[in-house]
Amino acid sequence: MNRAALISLQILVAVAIVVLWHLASTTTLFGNPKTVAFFFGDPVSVMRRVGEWVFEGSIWYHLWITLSESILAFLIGAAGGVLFGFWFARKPLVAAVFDPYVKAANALPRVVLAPIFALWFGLGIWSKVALGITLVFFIVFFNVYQGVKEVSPTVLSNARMLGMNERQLLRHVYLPSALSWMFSSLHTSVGFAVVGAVVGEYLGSAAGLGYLIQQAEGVFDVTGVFAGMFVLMAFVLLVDWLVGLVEKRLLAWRGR
Amino acid sequence: MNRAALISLQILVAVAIVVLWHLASTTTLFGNPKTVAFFFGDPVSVMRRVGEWVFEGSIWYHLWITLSESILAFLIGAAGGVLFGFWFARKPLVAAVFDPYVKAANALPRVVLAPIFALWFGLGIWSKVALGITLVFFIVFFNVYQGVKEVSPTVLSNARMLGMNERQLLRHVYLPSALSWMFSSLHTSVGFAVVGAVVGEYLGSAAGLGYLIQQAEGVFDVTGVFAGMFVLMAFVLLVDWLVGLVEKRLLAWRGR
Amino acid sequence: MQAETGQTPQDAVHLDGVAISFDLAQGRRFDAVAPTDLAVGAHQFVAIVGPTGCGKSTLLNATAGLLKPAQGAVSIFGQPLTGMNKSAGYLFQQDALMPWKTVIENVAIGLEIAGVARAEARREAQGWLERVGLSAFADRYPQMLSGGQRKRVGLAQVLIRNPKLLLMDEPFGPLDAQTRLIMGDLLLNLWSEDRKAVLFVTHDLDEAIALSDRVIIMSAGPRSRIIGDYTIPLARPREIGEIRHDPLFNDLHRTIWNALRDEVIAAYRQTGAVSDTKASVAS
Amino acid sequence: MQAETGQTPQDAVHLDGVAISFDLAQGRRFDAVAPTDLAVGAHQFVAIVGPTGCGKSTLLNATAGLLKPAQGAVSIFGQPLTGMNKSAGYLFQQDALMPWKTVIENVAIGLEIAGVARAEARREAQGWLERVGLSAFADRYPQMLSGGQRKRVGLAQVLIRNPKLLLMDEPFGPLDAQTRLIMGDLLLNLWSEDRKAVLFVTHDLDEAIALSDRVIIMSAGPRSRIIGDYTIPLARPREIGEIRHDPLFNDLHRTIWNALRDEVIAAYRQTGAVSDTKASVAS
Amino acid sequence: EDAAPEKPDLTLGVGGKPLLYYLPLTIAERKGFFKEEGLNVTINDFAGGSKSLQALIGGSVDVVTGAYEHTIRMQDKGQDITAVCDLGRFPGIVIAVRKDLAGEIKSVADLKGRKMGVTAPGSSTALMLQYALQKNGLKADDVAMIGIGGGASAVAAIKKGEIDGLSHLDPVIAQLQFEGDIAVLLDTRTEAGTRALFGGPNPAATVYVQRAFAEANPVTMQRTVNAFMKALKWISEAKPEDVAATVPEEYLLGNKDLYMQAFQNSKEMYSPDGMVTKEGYDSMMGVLKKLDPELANADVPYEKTFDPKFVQAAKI
Ligand SMILES: Nc1ncnc2c1ncn2[C@@H]1O[C@H](COP(=O)(O)OP(=O)(O)OP(=O)(O)O)[C@@H](O)[C@H]1O
Ligand SMILES: Nc1ncnc2c1ncn2[C@@H]1O[C@H](COP(=O)(O)OP(=O)(O)OP(=O)(O)O)[C@@H](O)[C@H]1O
Ligand SMILES: [Mg+2]
Ligand SMILES: [Mg+2]
Repeated sequence: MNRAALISLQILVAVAIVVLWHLASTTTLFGNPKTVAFFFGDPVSVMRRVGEWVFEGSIWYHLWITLSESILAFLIGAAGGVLFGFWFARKPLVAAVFDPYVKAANALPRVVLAPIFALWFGLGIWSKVALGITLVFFIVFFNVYQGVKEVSPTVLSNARMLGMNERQLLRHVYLPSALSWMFSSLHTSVGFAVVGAVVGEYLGSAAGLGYLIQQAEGVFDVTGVFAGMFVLMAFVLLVDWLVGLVEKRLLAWRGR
Repeated sequence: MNRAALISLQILVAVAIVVLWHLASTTTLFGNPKTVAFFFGDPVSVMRRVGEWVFEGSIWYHLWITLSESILAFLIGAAGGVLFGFWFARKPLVAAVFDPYVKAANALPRVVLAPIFALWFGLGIWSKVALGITLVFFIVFFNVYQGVKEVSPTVLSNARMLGMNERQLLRHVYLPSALSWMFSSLHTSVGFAVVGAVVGEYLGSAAGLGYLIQQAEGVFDVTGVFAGMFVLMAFVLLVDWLVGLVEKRLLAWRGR
Repeated sequence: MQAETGQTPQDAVHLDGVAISFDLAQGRRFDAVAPTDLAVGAHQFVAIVGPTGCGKSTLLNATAGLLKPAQGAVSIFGQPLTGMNKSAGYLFQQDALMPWKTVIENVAIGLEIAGVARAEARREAQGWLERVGLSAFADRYPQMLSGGQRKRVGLAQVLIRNPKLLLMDEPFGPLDAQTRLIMGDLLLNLWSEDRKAVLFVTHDLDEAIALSDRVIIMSAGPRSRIIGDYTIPLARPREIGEIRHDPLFNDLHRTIWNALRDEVIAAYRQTGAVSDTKASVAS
Repeated sequence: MQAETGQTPQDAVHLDGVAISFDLAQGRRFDAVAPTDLAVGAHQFVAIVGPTGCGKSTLLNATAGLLKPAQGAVSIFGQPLTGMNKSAGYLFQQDALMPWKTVIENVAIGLEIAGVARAEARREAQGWLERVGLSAFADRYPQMLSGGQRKRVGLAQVLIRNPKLLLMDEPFGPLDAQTRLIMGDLLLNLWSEDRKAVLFVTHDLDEAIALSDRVIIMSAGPRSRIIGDYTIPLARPREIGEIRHDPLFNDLHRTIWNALRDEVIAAYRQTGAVSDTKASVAS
Repeated sequence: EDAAPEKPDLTLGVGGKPLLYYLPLTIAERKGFFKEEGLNVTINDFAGGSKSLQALIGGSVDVVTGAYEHTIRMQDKGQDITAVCDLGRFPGIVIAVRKDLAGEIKSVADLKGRKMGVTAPGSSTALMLQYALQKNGLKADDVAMIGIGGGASAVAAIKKGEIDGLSHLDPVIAQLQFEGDIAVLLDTRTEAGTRALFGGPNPAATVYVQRAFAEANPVTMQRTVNAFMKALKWISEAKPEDVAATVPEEYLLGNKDLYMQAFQNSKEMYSPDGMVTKEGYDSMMGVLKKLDPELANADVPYEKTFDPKFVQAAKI
């Protein structure tokens, strides 16, 4: 399967989705087109709106805000998840004592936390970053925690016998061994970082893609809503691609 | 570390949190106690409210609704994640073609999807289940996908040479090997299933814990909000404990 | 003593100019095995010996269908091999037991997936565990076994399926000399029943000669070739404990040993570490 | 020939009534090693042989501090062992290389973590790779090596650290006979420089006698004990390729072989599979 | 009694039931007016008015209590949504500034360059603020509008000084007033304030439905309107204590006096007769045309946005 063929297949899927969408919003094939259009808009106007945003340049500021929030949430949340994951995995007592609290915290509905974050961090980007962190952190944390425990016992014993102290074990054994676990969770959490930022903006903000989407929703401008989501997706794919690049480099030893 | 000591330590942590919280909401140690109480309530009234709910029995109906939604979201989302994870991992072409679409879908802010789910699934529990599924699915999916790819190549070759067909490989090799990946993601997603259900209720419903919390929030009844979250947590810990039991049984071969 | 390799349709294995390469990083390639011809008769017991890293496991992998040759063709019982080799049983050099199955489950699985009823498969598996001396360990997981015990479970796992072609990569490697003899006898008894085709990699030249009809010697890699193909005319049935006292055995041993020694020195010379150890490569 | 095991403070290893058990499922226990006394002098080369699964690796693990004995005490150079044994280097029976490091990184890591500058560590590692005949493979990852190549990388990884006590579990297992000799010579040369203490598990009795000062024989498990402790009075320095022609060597070989054979038969009798194989346990 | 309702099991959507804005709904529910009319109503509460409207269009609720403005927007989009009963004559939105800025900002005209909180961008609080700015000679983008949400986050934003003022609703306004955090510039909970801004009444909360539903279920519709009319009548006669005693205890904001005060402030807001007048329609149309470019050329006749027949036939 070469690259060109793959990309054409991918584009085919996109075309199929758009055609279905278009049919649904203009013909009666999938029920009342008016209702469909009310909820989904139609692809042509969505694309046109995206085009307008891009060419008029009005989107860049909002995108920039959301981008900073997501990236910060992703970086901080992932770093926290990795650190705590390692810490818990290496300190069974800490893990045992705090286990129920971590799990309980993971069950808090983030939407309800938004006012508290607004109180602590204000209405600027940091409350959104905090919201994103609460999603990213747990996803990464649980995976790193498990990943560290999956280290091959023989390799671990060997490293110990080679004289590694705890810090060196972390660097030379636990970290590389847990990397594939970590990256798996990073792929999930790229999306969640963005979701966190957007939901935060949605619940209270002055800029960002979530703000745009909410504004559009408030006046039932579904075209605007979908255009916003479309920009969002494009941008997540970009970030995920970057994560993939890093992954490829760090996991080179696994070969193809 | 025996069980009793561990539990006392855990209780100690809880007591510490409650004492801090109490101090913050009644003394000036952490700023204006009135502000703190406005946003966080105070532990005594929260506990009293939980007690009332439990003894009056008014909570059970809401809990039952949220419980059904979460469990359904968890089961369906996890099953879907596992199935698609395996399918993608075993069909590299499918995975390559749909990869960007899965990642993009994961980046959709679920809050925006709520009206669409209400359109498709009505306002009953199913639209909340759908929302929970969109969270659980991706977490499980990415982990299973990676987990299958992590199968030891030697064990895999051996199983092949023993004559296993694709279905048997799945049952005897891929599934058990990916189990620890799966369970790691299940622990994360228990929490997210509940979050999905609660957020769904929060965005529009007539019953459930999310509804209770929303009602309380609308009138600044922070005691009610925290009491709701408290019930939620207790209940997630219960579900997680059940998942842990299953995990222990299925992963018996790893020893302690 | 070079045996001919002309194709006959009933050959169990027929390698026709098979060469194997591995892709390394940065587009480099490592040519492990140079184009090689090899025919293994349907009832032949063939041992492969060669210096470490010469390509024995690689050749077995190609025969099993796990590796695609860079060039050449593999046929199995006259059929060109595409995909997995379904008529072969393969005992791997490394640990390959399923860690999530107990010892007896690991042994029984080969029958179960072939459709044998579970109880019946278990019964047979228990018999095989007895034969390899592990009946007391049936309910353990592989991680709770010693290295030699794991290898014997692997042996039972492969033999229980009674494949027409056996590929064995150092099956007795981590066993003590005594257990090795017992296992060797077990294998020979089994083989004498229906004379399967066997490709047997070993580092123990005694064992190779005692067990097999032919001993193949491979040259040091890269681009390893078959540089010796010795027919072993010792009478069957053999007692492997006894056969070493046969003078023919000792002749064969000396010839093959010398051929091998030169190869190893050649291998070491390539890496520049041979100068001070050359003297001791003798027996 | 039973050697005495009286304690002297300079003993490299001193096992005092060490017994090892494993917890099985459902609260059952498996007593792998019965209470055992063993002393290894500071400059002694001690080989351990015994039937498969008798507890050799287990004993090494206890000496390395990786397993806590159920009873008894371990002291290392006169100090009671708590936690890891920091003065030992351990070559494991299974693959234990870090798959995410290249061969040279795997070898150099032992020096690097001890504080040697990276460039310097690499240089030394390259030297060691040459000695084990793998200088051409420095940049490969372990998964791209053959079984014997991996084992030799492990050997270099342990030896480069120059530990005072060497624990080696079948270090030459997956090597061909010729390479085994080269590696044996390498080890002996190294050992003769400063005479480290060595605990050496092998299944090759020739190798055990040729290399060591003492050969320990363990009984078949469970509750394995030391049932033989033979001093090897062969002169040093030795050429292991040559020493087999020494008549003393052959005497020792015969004595130890007979002791071992009885053990293996005992082991097999326990699992009820020995009847038809007994005859062949002889050499 | 006349014919039985065609659809006695009714689902009703609302975006923020505890708000005083929707008090008639709570009264109708708590006083059992729906039951009296033989209706079994399930009330779904949504995170916002737009979500309840979406549920109506999607068909998952039958009736919505929501902003009158929605009917105009929907008609413009070709969705035949019509109001059947007015609940609130005035928007009930209050524009206020932080107490410590009260000295500098004395009127809407002084808001230039300030940061103002609204419940959400595009929402009615935002629209009203924009309208007030334009009336006072400012441009819509002369102030920075920040979505601060409806609940505690809005209170937090004022308390932390994140915003200089806000355009918001009860109970946020009531809470902030009670704590003495804000000074009111413009109050459309009262007739005077609304007239000052809009020059006439400006219908706010209404009961609206899909016209097709009303036509297919005339009896049910009539009964529903009856219940709301009863609630409106009850409110017009009620004393604050009666209201406080009727609504769920949690609605009292933890402080009964505060709640009664808030009710008193808003009492004028509730429609006395359930009618959306032509005057109210004109006023609303004027606001929307001025503010929303999409609606600038909209042609939505009064008759399509409000169907008075149920109110006129209501039996109380
Ligand atoms: N995946 C791989 N990538 C690159 N080179 C490889 C790979 N696998 C094996 N090789 C190389 O191919 C050659 C042959 O390897 P193979 O495993 O067949 O050796 P072998 O004869 O089985 O050796 P041993 O007796 O040590 O097991 C070796 O030089 C090895 O380094
Ligand atoms: N984790 C474990 N749990 C239970 N039993 C174990 C465990 N590890 C080893 N054993 C048992 O202890 C005994 C000794 O094992 P050990 O690995 O020390 O044998 P060994 O002498 O090294 O054998 P080999 O020569 O086959 O490597 C074996 O019977 C083995 O089954
Ligand atoms: Mg090999
Ligand atoms: Mg061992």
